[in-house]
Amino acid sequence: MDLLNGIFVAPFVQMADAPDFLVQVLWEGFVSGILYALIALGFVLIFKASGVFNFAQGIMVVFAALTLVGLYQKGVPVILALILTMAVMGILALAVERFIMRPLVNQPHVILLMATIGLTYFLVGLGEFVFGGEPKQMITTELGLPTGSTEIPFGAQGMVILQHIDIAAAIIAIVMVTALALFFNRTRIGRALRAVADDHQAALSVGISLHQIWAIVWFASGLVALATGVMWGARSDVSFALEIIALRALPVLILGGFTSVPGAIVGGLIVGIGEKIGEIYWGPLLGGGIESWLAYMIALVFLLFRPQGLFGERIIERV
Amino acid sequence: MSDAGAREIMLDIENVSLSFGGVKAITDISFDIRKGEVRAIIGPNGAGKTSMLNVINGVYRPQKGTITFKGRIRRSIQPYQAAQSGIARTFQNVALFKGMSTLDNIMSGRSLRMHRNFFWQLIHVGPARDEEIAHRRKVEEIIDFLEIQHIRKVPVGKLPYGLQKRVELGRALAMEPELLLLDEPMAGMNLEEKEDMSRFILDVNHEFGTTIALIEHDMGVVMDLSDRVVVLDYGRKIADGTPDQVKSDRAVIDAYLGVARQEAR
Amino acid sequence: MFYREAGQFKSSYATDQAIFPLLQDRIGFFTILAIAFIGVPLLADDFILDAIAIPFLILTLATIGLNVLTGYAGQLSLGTGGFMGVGAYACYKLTTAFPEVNIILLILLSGVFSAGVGLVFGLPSLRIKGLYLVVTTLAAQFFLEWCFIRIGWLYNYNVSGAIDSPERSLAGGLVLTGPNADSVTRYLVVLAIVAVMTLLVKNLIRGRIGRSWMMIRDMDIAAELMGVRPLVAKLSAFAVSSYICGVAGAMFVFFYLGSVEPAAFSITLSFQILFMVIIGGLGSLIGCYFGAAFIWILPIFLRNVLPAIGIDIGAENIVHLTSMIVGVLIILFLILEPHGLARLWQLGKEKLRVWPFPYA
Amino acid sequence: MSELDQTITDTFPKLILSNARTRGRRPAMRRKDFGIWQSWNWVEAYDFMVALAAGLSRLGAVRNDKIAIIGSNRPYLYWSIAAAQCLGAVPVPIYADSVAEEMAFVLDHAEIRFAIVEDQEQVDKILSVRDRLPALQAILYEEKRGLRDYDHAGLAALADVVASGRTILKEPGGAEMLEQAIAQGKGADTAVILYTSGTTGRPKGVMLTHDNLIASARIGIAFDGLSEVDEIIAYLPMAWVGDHVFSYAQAIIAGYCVSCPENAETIIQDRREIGPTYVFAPPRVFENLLTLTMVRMEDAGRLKRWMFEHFLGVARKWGEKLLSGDQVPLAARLHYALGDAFVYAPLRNRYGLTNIKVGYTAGEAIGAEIFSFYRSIGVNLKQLYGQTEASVYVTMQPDGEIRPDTVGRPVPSVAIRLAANGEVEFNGPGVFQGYYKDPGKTAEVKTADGYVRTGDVGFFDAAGHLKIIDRAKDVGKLDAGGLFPPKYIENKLKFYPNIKEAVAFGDKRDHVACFINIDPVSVGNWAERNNIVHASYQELASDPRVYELIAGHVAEVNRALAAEPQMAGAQIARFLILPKELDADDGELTRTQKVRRGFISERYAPLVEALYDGSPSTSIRTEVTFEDGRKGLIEGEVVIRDVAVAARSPLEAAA
Repeated sequence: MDLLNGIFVAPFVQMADAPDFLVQVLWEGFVSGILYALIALGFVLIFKASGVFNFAQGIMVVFAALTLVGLYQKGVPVILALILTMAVMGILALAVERFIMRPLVNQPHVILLMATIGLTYFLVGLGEFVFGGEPKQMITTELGLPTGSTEIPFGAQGMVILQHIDIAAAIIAIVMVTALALFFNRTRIGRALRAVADDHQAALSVGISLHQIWAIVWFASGLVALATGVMWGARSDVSFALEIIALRALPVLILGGFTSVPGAIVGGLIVGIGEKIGEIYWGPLLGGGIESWLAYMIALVFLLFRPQGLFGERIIERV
Repeated sequence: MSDAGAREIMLDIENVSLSFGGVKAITDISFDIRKGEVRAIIGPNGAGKTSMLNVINGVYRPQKGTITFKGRIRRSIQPYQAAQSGIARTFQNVALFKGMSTLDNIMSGRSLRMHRNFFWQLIHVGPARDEEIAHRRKVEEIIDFLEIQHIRKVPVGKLPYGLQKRVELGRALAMEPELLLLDEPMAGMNLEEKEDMSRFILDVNHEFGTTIALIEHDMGVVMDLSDRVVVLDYGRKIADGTPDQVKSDRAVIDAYLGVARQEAR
Repeated sequence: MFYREAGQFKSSYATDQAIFPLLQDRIGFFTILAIAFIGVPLLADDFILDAIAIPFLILTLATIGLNVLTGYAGQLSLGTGGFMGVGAYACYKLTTAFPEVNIILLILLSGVFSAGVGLVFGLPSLRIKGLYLVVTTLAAQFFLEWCFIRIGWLYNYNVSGAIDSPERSLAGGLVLTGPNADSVTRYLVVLAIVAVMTLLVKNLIRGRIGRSWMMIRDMDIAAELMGVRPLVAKLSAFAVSSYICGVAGAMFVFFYLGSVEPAAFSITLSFQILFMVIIGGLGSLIGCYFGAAFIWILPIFLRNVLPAIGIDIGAENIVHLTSMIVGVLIILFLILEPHGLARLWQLGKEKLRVWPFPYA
Repeated sequence: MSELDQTITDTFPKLILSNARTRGRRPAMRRKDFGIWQSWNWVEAYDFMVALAAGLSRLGAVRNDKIAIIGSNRPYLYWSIAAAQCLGAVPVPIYADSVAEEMAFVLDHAEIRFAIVEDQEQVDKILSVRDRLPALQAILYEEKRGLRDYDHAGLAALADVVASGRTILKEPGGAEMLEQAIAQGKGADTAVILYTSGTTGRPKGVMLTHDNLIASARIGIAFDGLSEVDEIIAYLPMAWVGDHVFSYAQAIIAGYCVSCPENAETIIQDRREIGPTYVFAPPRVFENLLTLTMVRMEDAGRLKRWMFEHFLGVARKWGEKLLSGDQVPLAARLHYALGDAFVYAPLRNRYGLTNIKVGYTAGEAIGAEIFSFYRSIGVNLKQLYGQTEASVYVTMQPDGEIRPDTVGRPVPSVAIRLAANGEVEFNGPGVFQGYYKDPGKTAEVKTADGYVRTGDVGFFDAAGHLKIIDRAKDVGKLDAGGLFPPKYIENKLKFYPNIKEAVAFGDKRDHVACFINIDPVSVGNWAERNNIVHASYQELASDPRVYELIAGHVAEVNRALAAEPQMAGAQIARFLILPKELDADDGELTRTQKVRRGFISERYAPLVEALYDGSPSTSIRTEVTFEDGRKGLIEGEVVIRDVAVAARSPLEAAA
């Protein structure tokens, strides 16, 4: 009975008792949800354009953040560091296109997946080799990002604390998503990108080579990774332990579908919020730390009912 | 065989309708297949022929209608149950197991008839091996029948298309089916390959007494091989009868002329 | 070149379907077997046995386990580490609960537990396919990892949170596990188990069950229409695969590491095993040996060779450099031979068979 | 079985009985069927033979009946020959690939009463001409497939006949009846009638007795020391005397096992599996094998090709000497041994010749290059000269006296003499009885003193080896008076892998000219390497670069001819490349793939004319038969090319 009580009654009582705390939890879930969504977004970009399940997306987040911080620590002015980091992500995109995508085109999914895991190994080694393996502090203030927090009274005697960096993160995320949406819908390259997702031939007829498209999407998702890395780094340390968040972003994809941008955003929010609430209200019952798998379980249960994801299209098997 | 009309009905399809999310693939179709006959299903592209086969062997579940096979009435079954009840099938686009050899592909058709359990399989001596060998012999008879000895151990992916089709027929034969569904067995073949395939289909029908339902576009082949023909167009049945009856049917001529006219355009 | 096939004709299906139908292959096989069972124990030192041979064999077994699932049944999994962990923890619980029972028996038994867990996590595979399935296996991986950390009962509430391999010996007094076990003894036990299990898996694969896996892998609809029940085929693959991984996991603790923390069975291990499968070659048993050798031995080799050729940049940087090189090599390998070392082996053999011709 | 005197083994059925008694457990025959080699020992062979004989006699077969055997090489068909011989009936093997019309002639001429055939295909052929065969009583078929719905009057399954035979044998007196029949057989009885396809006219039925075949077979067995442990693959037509002697007569006498391939497409693989110790093949087979080898090696990597060529050089230098047991320095032996490990032994393995003891080629001249190639890589290939009328053996090459351009010495107990016109005549134990129902032809060929005219012109060289030049009736005269041996010239051309067939003209003309058929595989490969695009054989054949290539070969042949005093006048002045492949289906080749010169010169008369009227090209329009039996037309321009004629041999020029 205790168990049933612990699952079905106590958490809700707790929520009702302290609504301000619930709001606080929801807010934090929302912010990490946004960051998950950003990682998933980078992932979706690549999958849509090239069918690659990019396991290295998480590592790209860390690698971008590490490069930025590392360059700054080596005495590079912050603006220049930012520009150089972007350049590094550009070079990475070109290299990936030239040395991974091009030779492996038309290989089965699993081979491309393995290649991105190989890329993961390489980037981890490279990042640590160049900038050292010890955790670093994100250069939040130097980048002009706000710190500190605002306390907003909530209800009778409650209080909700909003970290300014979190607010900035939310704003930047929204800006990036909007920018990407505009890019896809309003520019020639963007439209070609959408075309390529449906039909490689169609993209060629727009006059853009597949190679260019791959380089562009990898670069775009590299930029998304940089933004994510900055924000996530600001909330914790910059180290390869962050890699794990990339794996955490996978259930987001399951929920949203591999190819859907709105799916990535909605999925990110569901996972971010669900995970926080689960951890805070149900976690203690199971000994804590359930964050590590809860999202997966949510995704798994979800998949059983909709194998093609939230926004994926129903597949009719033809024989 | 001219006496097809007198034989017992093996498969009876009554008022079957099938649609995918509002798109109608089959509308209220009824026809039967009699024991021992070669029954052709013809019609222009998109007439619902392949969907019909998919309904018969349980890949699709029709929204309406019943199917009676060997006296048992059902709306739909699982594909493996269809296999168990004696229905085998080949595919329009060869659906062989690409990673396996010709021998293993045909051997896979014996799956239903092999029963040695996991632990015998594990040690692979005694009963499991005896079973494997007994079925190998059966498979070799099929290989001999289809004259594909020279490609016995070749991975099917390396074979030319015509031979792949032949292997696929072999795989279906290995099931020793009572009803064999052939989806365009001669698509993409040259004249010589078509003649070979026709001979094999007739031989299967004569030597093993297997009832055959086939979809085919080559009218010459259909007229030569089949006892009775059912004609579909836009998911509806427009004619049913002997090849000669069908050939002179007004609706059939219109349907095919329509196709010809469209293609000419 | 060495093949003299002329005159080797088969007059029964049994000989035609033998694992090594050619005399030259049989000679090669028994030579390797003799080297493994007699040559290596006589010649190798403890470092080679402990750091290379034993883990190589155990990881090979895990690779075989994953290959059954991924290579033969076509179900991609990233939960291998977790399934190995189940075997390890099950064995630890069993041997601490029943210390008098033969440890080898318990190791083999512990696979049953991971098979059970594998079955549960295999259930979604009936509805979920391809990359989506990867996520469900990741769920298994993270959930199991969490269990190893959070459920104290599993490690008998040790303060360290780790499990240790206790000393266990045969009736005759031969110490098999624990700090006092001899390297050669452990090597031979591992080798025997891996060799026998390889043979058993080979038997499964060449029979009805193995064919049903491959049918599902190559063309699931056609398989179903041939009477294969996807439920049975997929779940049996999950069960067999997890069983093998479980046994490998138990051996990993009891014959190799001696003491492990939950982190040993992390996603990294899953990746590593998957690499072994891919580099070795999907759907090939010999490939499992190649893949395990490549992925396990290459970093050891690099760590020892890089300083030797004058690249002296400190121990930590060597690790980083190794990681980079391994990453590059993996990508390079996928580009050059996406079908893995097994394909190269097969092509090489084919070349030797048709020698001096370039093709038959 | 007391009736049979076991010491007398003068007929094949008696020999089979003796085998069943002395080596009953040893394999008699094997056939790859259902994926594995099924084998039958001598006891089983004997049992089948007597059961079928009993069954046949129940059907009414009696002494001197003619029984046709039609099909590919199958154990049951070989034993059917023996079963017929048991009853004193005469088996008549017929080429399985002959069309119904050709078959009808033989069936009718031989007055066949029973036909034992392989399958539906042969049944259909016979049924289509059955109304012309009043003597034919029954057709027995081995494979039931497709025959279920046939009218079974006069049609029976071989297995059923054998089964009925087995019941007869179990009846009282059944076995004795058969033993008596076997015992009645004499060595002087006709054992078999083999119809020779012949380059002209109707086939002739060569009657051979048991004595002929046994004596001749024993010559071969003794010559190369064959025994029961030898292995052979039977894949040449059963109606051909070579196969009858190698796969039937010698197998029964020596007791070795004969293996039948699964089907025509698997012969190479099946030969490799069996690894025969004793091989017979016409030159064409060896040519094809070598061409295939060279084509494949073109695609090999540079290093491998270098290695291949290097060791072939070593083999050319020492291989034949080693095989003949000559003195060879140790260093060369070691070098050769290395080559053996890397090239020769693997090659022999690919050819399925790893276990080869001795191989023979005959029927036509073999290119010296080709012949030496096989010998140099350690295949003991030899030549023999034989004829159906001789039960094969006339001359053979003894070990240590192997030359590519002669056919060896007369075999023991065969006498050879040369007629005034140079025609070779022989006499010996294998000499045939006569042509069936054709005493006129028999008298033409057999001299009063028992010698047989071979129809070939030849001479003995200084070492006493016979050298065959050409068919006597083909050797013509040039206007200038010089000898014109067309086949001799054609063979010289055909030794180039690029040239598949050649037809030379020159009789009663002022110079020699010829048609050439290029080899599509070899030239096609060459074209690919030289970026010559071609959509069809015709296009390839008319390409000027191909002409250039062939002209080079022709010029070389001319140089070789110039070096021989009698042949210098017969150099090729002009040639053309035919736009289609010569084909047996069009009647241009015989079923044994020999050129039918007369037919070709009639059919392509305008082309022949053009060769001699000096025109640079001419047009052609001719019918072809495609593989599936359809007919089509080929038309186009054919270029004619002049070739430089080499000076007479240097000796003469100097003088």
